[in-house]
Amino acid sequence: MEHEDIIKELGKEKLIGFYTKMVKIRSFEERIRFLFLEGKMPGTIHQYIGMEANAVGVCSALQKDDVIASTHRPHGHAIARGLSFNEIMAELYGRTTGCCRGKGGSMHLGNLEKGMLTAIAIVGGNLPIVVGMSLAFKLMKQNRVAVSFFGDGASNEGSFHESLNMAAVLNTPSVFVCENNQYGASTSIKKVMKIENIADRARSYGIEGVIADGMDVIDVYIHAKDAIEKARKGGGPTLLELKTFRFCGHSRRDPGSYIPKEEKESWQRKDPINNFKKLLLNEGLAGEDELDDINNLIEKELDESIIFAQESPEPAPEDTLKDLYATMEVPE
Amino acid sequence: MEHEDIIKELGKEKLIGFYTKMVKIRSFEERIRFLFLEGKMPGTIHQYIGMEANAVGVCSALQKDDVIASTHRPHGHAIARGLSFNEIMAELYGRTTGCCRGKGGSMHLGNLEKGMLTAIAIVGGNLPIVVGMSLAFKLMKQNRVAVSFFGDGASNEGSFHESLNMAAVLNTPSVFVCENNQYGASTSIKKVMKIENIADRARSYGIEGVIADGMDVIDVYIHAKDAIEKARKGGGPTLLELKTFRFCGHSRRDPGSYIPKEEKESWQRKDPINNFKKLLLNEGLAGEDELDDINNLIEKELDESIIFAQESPEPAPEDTLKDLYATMEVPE
Amino acid sequence: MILSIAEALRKAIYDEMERDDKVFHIGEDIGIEGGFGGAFTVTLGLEKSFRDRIIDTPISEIGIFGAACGAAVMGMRPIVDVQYGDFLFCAMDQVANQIAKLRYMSGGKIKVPVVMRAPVGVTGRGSQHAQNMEPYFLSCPGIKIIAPSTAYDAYGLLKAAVRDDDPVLIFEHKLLYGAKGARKEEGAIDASSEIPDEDYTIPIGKAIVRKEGKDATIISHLLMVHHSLQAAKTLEKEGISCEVIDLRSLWPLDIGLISESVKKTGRLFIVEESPKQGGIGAEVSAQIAETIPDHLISPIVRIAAPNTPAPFSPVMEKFYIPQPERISKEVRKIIEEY
Amino acid sequence: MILSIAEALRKAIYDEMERDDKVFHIGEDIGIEGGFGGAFTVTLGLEKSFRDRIIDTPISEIGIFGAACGAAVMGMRPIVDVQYGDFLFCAMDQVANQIAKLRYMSGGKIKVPVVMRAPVGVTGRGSQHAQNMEPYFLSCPGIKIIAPSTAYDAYGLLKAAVRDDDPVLIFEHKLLYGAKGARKEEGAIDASSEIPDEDYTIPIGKAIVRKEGKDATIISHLLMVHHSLQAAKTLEKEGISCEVIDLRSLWPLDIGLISESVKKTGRLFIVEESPKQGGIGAEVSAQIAETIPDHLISPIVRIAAPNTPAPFSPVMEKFYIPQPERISKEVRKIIEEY
Ligand SMILES: Cc1ncc(C[n+]2csc(CCOP(=O)(O)OP(=O)(O)O)c2C)c(N)n1
Ligand SMILES: Cc1ncc(C[n+]2csc(CCOP(=O)(O)OP(=O)(O)O)c2C)c(N)n1
Ligand SMILES: [Mg+2]
Ligand SMILES: [Mg+2]
Repeated sequence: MEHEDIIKELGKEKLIGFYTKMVKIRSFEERIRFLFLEGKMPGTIHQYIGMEANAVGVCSALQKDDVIASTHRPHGHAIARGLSFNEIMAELYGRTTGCCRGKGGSMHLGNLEKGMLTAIAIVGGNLPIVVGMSLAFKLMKQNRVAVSFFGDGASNEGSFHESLNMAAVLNTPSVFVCENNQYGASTSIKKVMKIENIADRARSYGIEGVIADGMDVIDVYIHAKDAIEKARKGGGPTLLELKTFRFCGHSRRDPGSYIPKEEKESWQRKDPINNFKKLLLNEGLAGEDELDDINNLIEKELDESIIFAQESPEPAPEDTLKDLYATMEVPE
Repeated sequence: MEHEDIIKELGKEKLIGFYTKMVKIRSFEERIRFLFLEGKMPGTIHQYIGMEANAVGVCSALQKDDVIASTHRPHGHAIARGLSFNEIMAELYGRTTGCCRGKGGSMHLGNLEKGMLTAIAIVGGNLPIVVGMSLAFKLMKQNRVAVSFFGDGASNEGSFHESLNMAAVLNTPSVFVCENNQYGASTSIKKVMKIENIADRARSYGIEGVIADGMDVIDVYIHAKDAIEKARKGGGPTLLELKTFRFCGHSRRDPGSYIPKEEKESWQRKDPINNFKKLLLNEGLAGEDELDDINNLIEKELDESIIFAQESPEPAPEDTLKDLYATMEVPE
Repeated sequence: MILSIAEALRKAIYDEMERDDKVFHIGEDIGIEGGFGGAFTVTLGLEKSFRDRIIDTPISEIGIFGAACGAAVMGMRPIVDVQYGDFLFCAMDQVANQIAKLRYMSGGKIKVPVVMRAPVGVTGRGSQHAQNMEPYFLSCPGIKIIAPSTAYDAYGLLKAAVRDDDPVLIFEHKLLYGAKGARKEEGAIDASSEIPDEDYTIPIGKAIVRKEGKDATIISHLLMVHHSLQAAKTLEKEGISCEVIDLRSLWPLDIGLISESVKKTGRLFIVEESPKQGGIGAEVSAQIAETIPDHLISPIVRIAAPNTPAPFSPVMEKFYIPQPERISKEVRKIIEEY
Repeated sequence: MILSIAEALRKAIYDEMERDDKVFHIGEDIGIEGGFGGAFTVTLGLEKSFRDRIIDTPISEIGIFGAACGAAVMGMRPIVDVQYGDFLFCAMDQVANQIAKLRYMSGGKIKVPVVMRAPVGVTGRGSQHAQNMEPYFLSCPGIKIIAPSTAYDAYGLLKAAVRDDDPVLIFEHKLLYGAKGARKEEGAIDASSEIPDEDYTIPIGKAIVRKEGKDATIISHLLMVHHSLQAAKTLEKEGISCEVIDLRSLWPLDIGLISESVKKTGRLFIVEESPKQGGIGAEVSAQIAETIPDHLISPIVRIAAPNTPAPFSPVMEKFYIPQPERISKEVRKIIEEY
């Protein structure tokens, strides 16, 4: 289908929804960056700026009872999957109202009730778990799909290999979304793999490997939808590579000096939000005012979530001893 | 090159050498099978019957200071690499004269002085180590090559993935020899991978994947030689898949009832020794007598090695406490 | 009916799978027609009754444990087989970083009811198929650890594990399975029991006194229970009365029962098949030393393998594994001295 | 010159690489231009001097440790960086089954001189970037374990490790590195030392008395040494004199020095940042209880993290890590009671 037709098919509401979600992520990330710089937030963070189209495109193609699994860089996934600013923000502040009651922090965001597993901060660590979640769906004969988000770097982990192969032979309803943002921490993928497309690795498992433009939410959405619906229909797993880039450092402390200026700039021209905004305006799907209103609403929601988080109760020190076992107290 | 030309080029001596080594392996395996059945030998064994052309073809293409690494099924590799019956047999008997002084046993045969690392019984466990051995050669600017033997089953391990990718990006002089004997323990490869050729997995790493007929020692030799010399010249790693079969159970206790009769029979028609023997006879490279003499000599050598092993001293119980640290006693 | 441990485990798996269709078993070579039923026959034939829920996998330990973890989170009740406990290291991240921590990291909002079956024991195969892996997991909060030494316990503990909402690691001993025919292990010990025809479980976290005594307490698990009982028998003849406790659960530890016994006997011996360094004995010893040191008449003694990997040769292997003679000697020595 | 631990380690690596061209360093993000020099700046800039021997890798822990293992067997002297100690689990098979056992399985015919550098410590990152991994390796024969708490020791111990013919695991504490600028850790403690301009090493297996005392012996390592010293200072003011011992090596343990101290003070406290269950404290406690129980005036006390993973929230984290106040309280309590 041509881009134009697709836009028509998706319709205004959906597209504005994409925009809103992407801006939510971007605004959230910008805001907490300052909170961190000001020393108001504990811990460390890995941000999603520049990659918004990935999470939004994929999660928009999911049904309510599907499940995603995320990484050390989960803010975007959490927001796209529908976790509230409040529960995320409170978790970053380590409060009892956080989605993990303050036990998880930035790297372990999640809320299974909303279709997101507690994020796994071990690179490659969520892929085998996603195989298991989708295996459960298959065994329980539920038409649900499990999606793993992971990075280019993760695709060099043994867990990637074992997971894709196992999903292939068990024919589980899994989608493996590789967000290829060209770097794993400070390391360019060119240094750590001799192939151009990670999607090609799908061949090793006899499954389909697909590439989409991770800077274009519509392209991501379409390809994700195909993969997800294929999985749902019993067609087995897909490896979906999204070509993308992060416009921020790897983590809070990282100025990203290892990225050549030209590379950064060329990707910045593909800013998934700017370009999508232009498209909305050009196609007459929204006016500047309308979009500004969205932005303003989000900023307000953010303000409120910060207040919510800051005013939420700190856990008691002894809460450390809760939540480990379902069936017993922590033994002395 | 055509098979005939190759035979000419290799010449009688080399070909008789192939034959001798293959028979050595077969005879050794047959003999210890009885020793086990009679309860004379401790431990457990995984035998190499039917796969002789692999070890012999590959090891014949190596130079003296190259190194191989093996698996839970190392007898064939050890013999092909030039370890003596005596040191192997004594190790199986757990004697001090064994190549590991009785500490290793069947699954850990090796003698680094003869170019064979202590075998690694963890499936897939030797591949990363081979990357390291070849990395050492590269760093020390030595023209040596390291070869990993592993099975079809091992190619589903995470260690396979990480090793091949790392060898590719570090461009190490490694050769990864996958002995695809169609089964991992009782499990047919058809059940555990959805691809036909393991060699194709090389593409995931941007390296060459090559297939050879593991029942034809000449074919193995030629392809191994190519890969080894390429590695030696700085051309990087190769994944070499050998299509083969074991004519015995997975381990001592296994009657192999999971293998369909027809499959077994069709492979047995490809017996690497029988067929090679026919070739030698047909090509007039050897007479029946000559080959019989070889067999007889081997049997004699085996007799002697059994006596050697049985008459070798048992370790003292306290020898348990030796050989762990190079620089200190075992702390209490 | 009288069953071996392998049979009792098989029956437990069968019964639990029949009771609850959320239970499934996953591993390498566990349900292959004409195959082994796992490395130690435990699952032999189960695939005939539950083809969809006996899942054979590639040789991919990370994948297997991860699959179990994910399935458990989504409400299934997976049982994992790892062929040899030693291979737990291959899946260590999934076990120790994911399975053990997921619930905690989620703030208690999810649960991970995985059962992990790991055969252990030093059995003529060299260092990499020999380890008693228990100590590694004793250091890992979030996992319960059980270790049956009789078929009766094996049945009841495995069932309890399957029904438990937390991850449970069950260590099974190669020499106690009682596998028959070609797959019989050399040096195997009969651990079979009468298994009543009823739905019983054995509570996780409860040790049991295998033999009462008043002069010394011997704590052990798995094969070492049998060695300890044998030692106690010898000592009994010499007039030394030993209480032998089978831990059955390594985490949580039944320190209550151990303490009661030590208060009575005043002497504590901990026997284990793994190296002494950082072993189970260290933890038991430390707990007793910090809670009831005054009840000790003599120093606590840990009887363990030496601080080395397992050697291959039978001569060295025998030296490596604590033998009944060694146990009785150590007890005798202490009793004579104090 | 005065160096932080990060700088001292960097200097040690530099000096050893210059001394011996068999030494190389391998890991993720260790030598990228414009990068971090590893997660904690230790290798920053080294690639400028040794481009061929500072080897950046894919994110492949199995591959990295295996590569080090193989290279060591062939005569090189690899140093591995694992970013966060928690990721050791990803490479656990290579570390515990291969690196630790290869020499033994070969009958002592090969050696595996690998140095493994693993940052540990609970530092605001949640459960999977927080573990003090020491106990897992204390259960693993074949590996030496060191843990420097000062820059002086870091330099000398790392050099000793590189020159050692056996595998050595060095645990470094995130809060002790003394990284500067943007990479400074919250809650960091100054552990910098004057590093003399000479080629010194610190013997592996030797603990050191950091503060002499007569009423109680406090044993610890890494960050907990600093917390213990702080506690000792508080107690000193109250008239309680503590001897603080820095283990420096966890395996082999310098049980001689510990025993000497306990014989003098009669009281033993073991402080560690990992959960109590199956921790370092258990092993130290057991060794003392079985060798010199009669010298103990009071029960041995283990002061450790609770038996849970590390929580994220600062409030809980503070509760989790043994604080100086908790240490002094525990000591005080025992002294008052006995
Ligand atoms: C097993 C493991 N190794 C290393 C790390 C440290 N680490 C955290 S994020 C990261 C880079 C990951 O790169 P990629 O998978 O491409 O994801 P991205 O950060 O680009 O989103 C590294 C090396 C880790 N968390 N887990
Ligand atoms: C990590 C690990 N998992 C499982 C095993 C048990 N095991 C030993 S050999 C084997 C089959 C190996 O198959 P393959 O790699 O094809 O080699 P083959 O036996 O056919 O030579 C298995 C599962 C092991 N030794 N190591
Ligand atoms: Mg990336
Ligand atoms: Mg095979």
